[in-house]
Amino acid sequence: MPLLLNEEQTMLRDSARGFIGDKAPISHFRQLRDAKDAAGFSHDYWRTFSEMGFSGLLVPEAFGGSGLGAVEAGVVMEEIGRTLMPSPFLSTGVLGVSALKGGSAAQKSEYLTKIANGALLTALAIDEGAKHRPLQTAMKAARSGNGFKLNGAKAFVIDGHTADLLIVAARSAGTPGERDGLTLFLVDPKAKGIALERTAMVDSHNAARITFENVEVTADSVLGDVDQGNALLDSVLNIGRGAVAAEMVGLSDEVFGRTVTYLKERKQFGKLIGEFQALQHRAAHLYTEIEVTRAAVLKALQLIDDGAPTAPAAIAVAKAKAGTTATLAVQEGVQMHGGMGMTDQFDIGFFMKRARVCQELLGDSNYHADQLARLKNY
Amino acid sequence: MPLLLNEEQTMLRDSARGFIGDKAPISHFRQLRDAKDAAGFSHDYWRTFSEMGFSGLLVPEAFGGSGLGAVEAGVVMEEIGRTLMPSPFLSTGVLGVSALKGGSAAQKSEYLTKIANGALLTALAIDEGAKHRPLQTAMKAARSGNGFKLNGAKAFVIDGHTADLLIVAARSAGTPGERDGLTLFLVDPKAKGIALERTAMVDSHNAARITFENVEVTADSVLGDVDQGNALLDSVLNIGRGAVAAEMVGLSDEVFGRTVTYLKERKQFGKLIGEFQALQHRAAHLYTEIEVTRAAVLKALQLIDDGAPTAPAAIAVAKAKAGTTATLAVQEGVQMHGGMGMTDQFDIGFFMKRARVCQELLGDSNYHADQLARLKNY
Amino acid sequence: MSDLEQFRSDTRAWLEANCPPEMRKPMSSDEDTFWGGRNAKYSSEPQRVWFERMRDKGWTVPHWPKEYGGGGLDGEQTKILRQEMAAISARLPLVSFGISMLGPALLKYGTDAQKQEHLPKIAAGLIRWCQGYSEPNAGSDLASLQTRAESDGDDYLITGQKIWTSYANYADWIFCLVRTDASGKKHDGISFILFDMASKGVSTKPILLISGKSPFCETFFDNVRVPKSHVLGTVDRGWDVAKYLLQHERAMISGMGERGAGRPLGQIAADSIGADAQGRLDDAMLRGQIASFEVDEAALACAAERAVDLAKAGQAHPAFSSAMKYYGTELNKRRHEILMSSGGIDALEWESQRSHEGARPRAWLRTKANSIEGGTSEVMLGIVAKRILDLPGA
Amino acid sequence: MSDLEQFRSDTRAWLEANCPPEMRKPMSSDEDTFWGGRNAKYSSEPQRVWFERMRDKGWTVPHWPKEYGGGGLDGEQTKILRQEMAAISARLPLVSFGISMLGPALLKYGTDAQKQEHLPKIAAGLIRWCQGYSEPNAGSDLASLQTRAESDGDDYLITGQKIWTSYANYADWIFCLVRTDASGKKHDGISFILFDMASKGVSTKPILLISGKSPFCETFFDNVRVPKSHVLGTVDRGWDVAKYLLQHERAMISGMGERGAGRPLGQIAADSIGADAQGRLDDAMLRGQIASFEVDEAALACAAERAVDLAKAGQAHPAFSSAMKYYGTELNKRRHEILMSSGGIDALEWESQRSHEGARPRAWLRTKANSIEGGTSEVMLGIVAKRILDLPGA
Repeated sequence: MPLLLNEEQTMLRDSARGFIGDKAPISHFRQLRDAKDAAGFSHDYWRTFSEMGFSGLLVPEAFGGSGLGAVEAGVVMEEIGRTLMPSPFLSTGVLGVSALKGGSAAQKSEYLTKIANGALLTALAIDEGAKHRPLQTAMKAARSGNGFKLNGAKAFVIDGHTADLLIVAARSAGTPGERDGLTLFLVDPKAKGIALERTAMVDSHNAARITFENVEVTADSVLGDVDQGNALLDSVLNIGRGAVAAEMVGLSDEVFGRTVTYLKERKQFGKLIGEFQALQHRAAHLYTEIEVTRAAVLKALQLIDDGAPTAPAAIAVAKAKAGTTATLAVQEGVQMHGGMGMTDQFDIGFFMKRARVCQELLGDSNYHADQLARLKNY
Repeated sequence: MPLLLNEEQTMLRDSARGFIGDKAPISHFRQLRDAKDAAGFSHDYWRTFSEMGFSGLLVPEAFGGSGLGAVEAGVVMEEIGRTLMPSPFLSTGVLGVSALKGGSAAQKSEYLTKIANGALLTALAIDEGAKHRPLQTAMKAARSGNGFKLNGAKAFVIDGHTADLLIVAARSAGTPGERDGLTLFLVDPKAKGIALERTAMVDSHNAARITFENVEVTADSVLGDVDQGNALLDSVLNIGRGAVAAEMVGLSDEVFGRTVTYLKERKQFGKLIGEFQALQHRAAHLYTEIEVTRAAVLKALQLIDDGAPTAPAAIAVAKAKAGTTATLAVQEGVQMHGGMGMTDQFDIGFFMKRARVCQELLGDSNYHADQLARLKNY
Repeated sequence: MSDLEQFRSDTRAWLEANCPPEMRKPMSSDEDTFWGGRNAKYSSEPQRVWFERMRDKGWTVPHWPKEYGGGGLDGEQTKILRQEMAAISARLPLVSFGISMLGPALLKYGTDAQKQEHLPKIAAGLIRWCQGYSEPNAGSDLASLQTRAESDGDDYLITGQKIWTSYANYADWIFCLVRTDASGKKHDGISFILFDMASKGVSTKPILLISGKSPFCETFFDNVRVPKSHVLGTVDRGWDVAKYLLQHERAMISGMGERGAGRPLGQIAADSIGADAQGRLDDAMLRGQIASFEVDEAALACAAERAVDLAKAGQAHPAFSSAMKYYGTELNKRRHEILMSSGGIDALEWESQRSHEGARPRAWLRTKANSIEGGTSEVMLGIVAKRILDLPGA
Repeated sequence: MSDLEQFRSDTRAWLEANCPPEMRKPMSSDEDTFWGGRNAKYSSEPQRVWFERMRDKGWTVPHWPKEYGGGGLDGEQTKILRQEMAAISARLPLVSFGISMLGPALLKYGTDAQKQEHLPKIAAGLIRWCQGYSEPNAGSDLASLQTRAESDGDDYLITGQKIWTSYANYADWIFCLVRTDASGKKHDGISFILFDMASKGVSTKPILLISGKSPFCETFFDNVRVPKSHVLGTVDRGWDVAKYLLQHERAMISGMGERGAGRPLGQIAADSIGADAQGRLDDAMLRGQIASFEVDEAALACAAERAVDLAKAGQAHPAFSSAMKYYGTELNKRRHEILMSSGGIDALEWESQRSHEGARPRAWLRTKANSIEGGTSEVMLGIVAKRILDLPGA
């Protein structure tokens, strides 16, 4: 398969870019932020996303979705990255759908259909400590009657405060660090014992901290197999990582484009600053990094869709690389914009803030480089 | 104490620079290399070094030396770094003297006097594996009668093939990795059971591989305390590291100076290449790195002379920093010289080769950054 | 005991007796800095006590002459005072651009009358100053500034706009670059002038930054009347004063990377991330990055110490502060990137009490200006290339 | 089964049957490369067998037309052949600048006669070519070359000096840039010409490199007589041919960073350094550097794959090969720095048998030329800035 978008994917990109660029340019994000919007995203636009088939992009056609794959999800994420449009697409359309696809026939039919209709929002609750370490999950799921009792705390739950359904990783056996013993649960966020705090984040996107105190769930709420949730979780996290990497490609490309434009406009010392060779070389280097990253991310998404055994390594490469490239892009973007880049009035700072969050999200560049080394046995 | 050379140290520098620059410019090194000289250095110049008080620079005045310190040793090493003069100054004048100063009155009086006179050459045999890991010393020193029997192999023994006396670290107790159980021995390189191979190195300087098979040494040959050699070894290695760091400062400074000169001479595209801003910025960055490194190295050497408890951390900083700076300096030097930098006819390549060896010598930048982290408890 | 040893022991004893315990902790928020000025506010009683005691010794500006309210200390004594203050983590009693920037320029270029008028008020924290250099079209290319001062008898009438004026909205007076002659080359015809921010025609507008804070303003001058006697140095030669002052500013900013005495970054990271069985930070990749950073940071601290010693010995290159400014600010940015990575998820919070209102991410974003303000890294490297390396056409 | 699937299975079977086991190992020394030419030497019998079998299939140049001795494969088939060869680690049967550099230029710019004369001999490994581009004063600034070709009836008389001529001392023919007109701008008046190295007036002198090897020569022309019919493309427009060819060369060099299939660097390092109880390389700092490198290397391999696909789809920017050349060569230098660090003390040996005559350090030093030859990294970045980013004055 060529490492390019095919015709359908290109059309999808154009349609996503058309809608997002038109309806949700970065000023849309700025408005939501300044208004301290309660939801943090536009429900109207999510409805449109659902009408355009984006909310159900990954939902099998049998459940009313488009039945598309990781590459297509990446296409949409890249466009979201360009305008930083706040949207439940990642939490619901990518992570939620991917998790629920591992569920029972009943779960799939109930939830996937609703997601495709834009009628259900989900959030994945994984992280507990300061860094993404899914195997270190310590949250307890103790057997209780026919079901389980959940105790523990989750942080960095993306879109947690607007979710209708939480997908929670907890330890039904074993100790933190072990592969076995993890189970995924579907939990009603209004259940007794749940306390949810919306976290105001540096990037003004949505996340929540959630504590679980003796939260009772039935056996039906188990997603996938008890104690064996790790394989499903891995695949959910990997598609999520690929999606976030694609967002970072869009973000990097957008920052870079704005910076190159600025280099061609701003004069100092009687010259356009883009005439200074030191800046030219740095811009050319950054361009190359972005193109190299774009290829690595597309490759990883294609391998996921192929179900290739090399997909996990490719995802580690993609997420690690996208993180360092986005970091470089926003740093160069702010520096080359000079003082103006430091102002809230300019948009460049938004990208820097979002890039930082995307770095941490589902494992930073260090985490994924370490994963690559582990996969390669050294 | 100001972080500058004082008047005496400045005079010492001028006299070292005068002699080395005059008698042993880099063409001296080239001659020795091309002739595949058996000693690999000039015995005549070592005699002059002794007459100038350099061989006994660190030897106490009571034993006929100058009684100077680490800063002064660094001053000489920096000048050696500028012309890559092959000399036993490091192996004998720095490492040998520092080790022997930890010996008994008899050992000191016998050996230090000879070194000051230029009549004895020593070599320190530490490394065994591919990387410098003194605590991992595995070479066995088994008690045997009144003395010990040595078994094992050493590599990267600087000036090993011309030494009159080997100073050997061996394990008289404990297992590799432990602090205790190391003992230093004075060993005659002609002793039965020793096989010595001169190693041809990338930098055409001298090193040897030495194997020890049932080599018998008497109790008198122990330098310092049995099983407690680690403290003495640490202090010997630290002054050696400071000295090598100083050599790297000299080397970096020299490469940089030659490169800046070339930038002012070579024309391409109708301009001096030094007019290209991208090269200007890289040169300015490298200049700053070298100056920062120079300060760090001088500080570490001063702290050694002060006997400060912070000296080990400062040495870790100095050796780590000098290694990365020298690496950058030679890489930029070769690249900015273009094709000419790749030729054997130009001297720049010699500095690249020597810098690589200096990196490994007594621990590379990674080793010392790791040491710093350990010293800082993280 | 030598005189210096005596001075050290006296100083230590005095500090021990006079520095309130509350003033011996690292500053944790903007409130902890005392800036002085007409509307000076103490955030606490110990802050007031500490300031007044130090002021009375002349130690807000220990190396200034006593006649101007300084301590009259020589270089060695000043260094000892700093060391002894650092040893007990004593805070600076007064922070002001009057001390760090204008003061050195006044001492060098001021008339007796100017020194008498301004220096004592700076030393005593009575007047808070701001700096009017940059303009919207004169950033890195500062000399292309266009704020003009038109002669009107014994006065100038000043009209124009400045930007990036730090705390202009709190400042009492401004030292300012204006164009007194537009006929010649851009570096000529600039004058360095001082005036009261309460003058008619001065207005300020804070600039909201990406950190969510507003330490800088846009500052507007509309026919502000300023006596010609307020020019510092020679009329039309203000660029010399500005350059002199920028060197001081750069030397100061370069110090931001120094933090030898603080808690090791790796331990700060371990607070969030934890340690492994051998006590090593439980993120081997990050640990390596931190250790490499700490090597550079420690080396920079040595270079800063050496720069001071070289200056004292008269061996310093005047442009060396540009190299240090470049290196120090780039390092400080790296430090805060590491702090963000160390804090991980927790360091992403922006408003909670738990995160001290996002202190860590806001500080991180603030550092991004380090390599822009006071001369960009690119300008600093250009200065080194030209003035130190003498590269052609630099 | 689709045609391509059929082709893949046939190819796999043929390779399995025809590639000698000795030819399925990574090359470990210069000897393992077969260069062809008038004085061709096979270093082993399997090398000869493998070459001849591949030559007979036209697979020394699988994508060239069959009439010129090629395999006549299309892009997809060529890719499949490469993949199947990689899968069994099959060596290239013939390496030559005729294939990688001159061939594409001949195919695009050559007359029928020129193609008929030269291409089959390249495909069959009968003639070994070298490239005469750089001169002592025309390195990065290649267009300032001064070797002149003076008209003399139907011939040119060529006089001048080339440098960095790879293996000129072993080459049979040279493709060479010469100045046929010195009156205009430097990019005009250059012609691309082919001639026999056995011609009267040609001499070569190997250049000793820091690696201790001499892959390059200085090459001297003293009134070398060459028929005018040997010009490739239009007289005085040789710069177009050179640029076209350089793009191919850069695309090829950029591939040096790709090594997806090889043994992971971290395992190579563990051979020397060992692993800890968890199986991780026992040097945490180096392990981190290796992992970061392998991220970049894997990403570059994707970019190289994508570049080919973009080219096939007609969506490639013609200057993209410069970006790839820059990135690939810088990565390859980093790879060899890591290999040196991984080898530690053992990698410092220069002459022993144990070290295969210093194979590792010599290879390391060789890579330092990667970012110089075929256009320096600085020139590549300049091309990207100008032609892709359209930055002013680049």
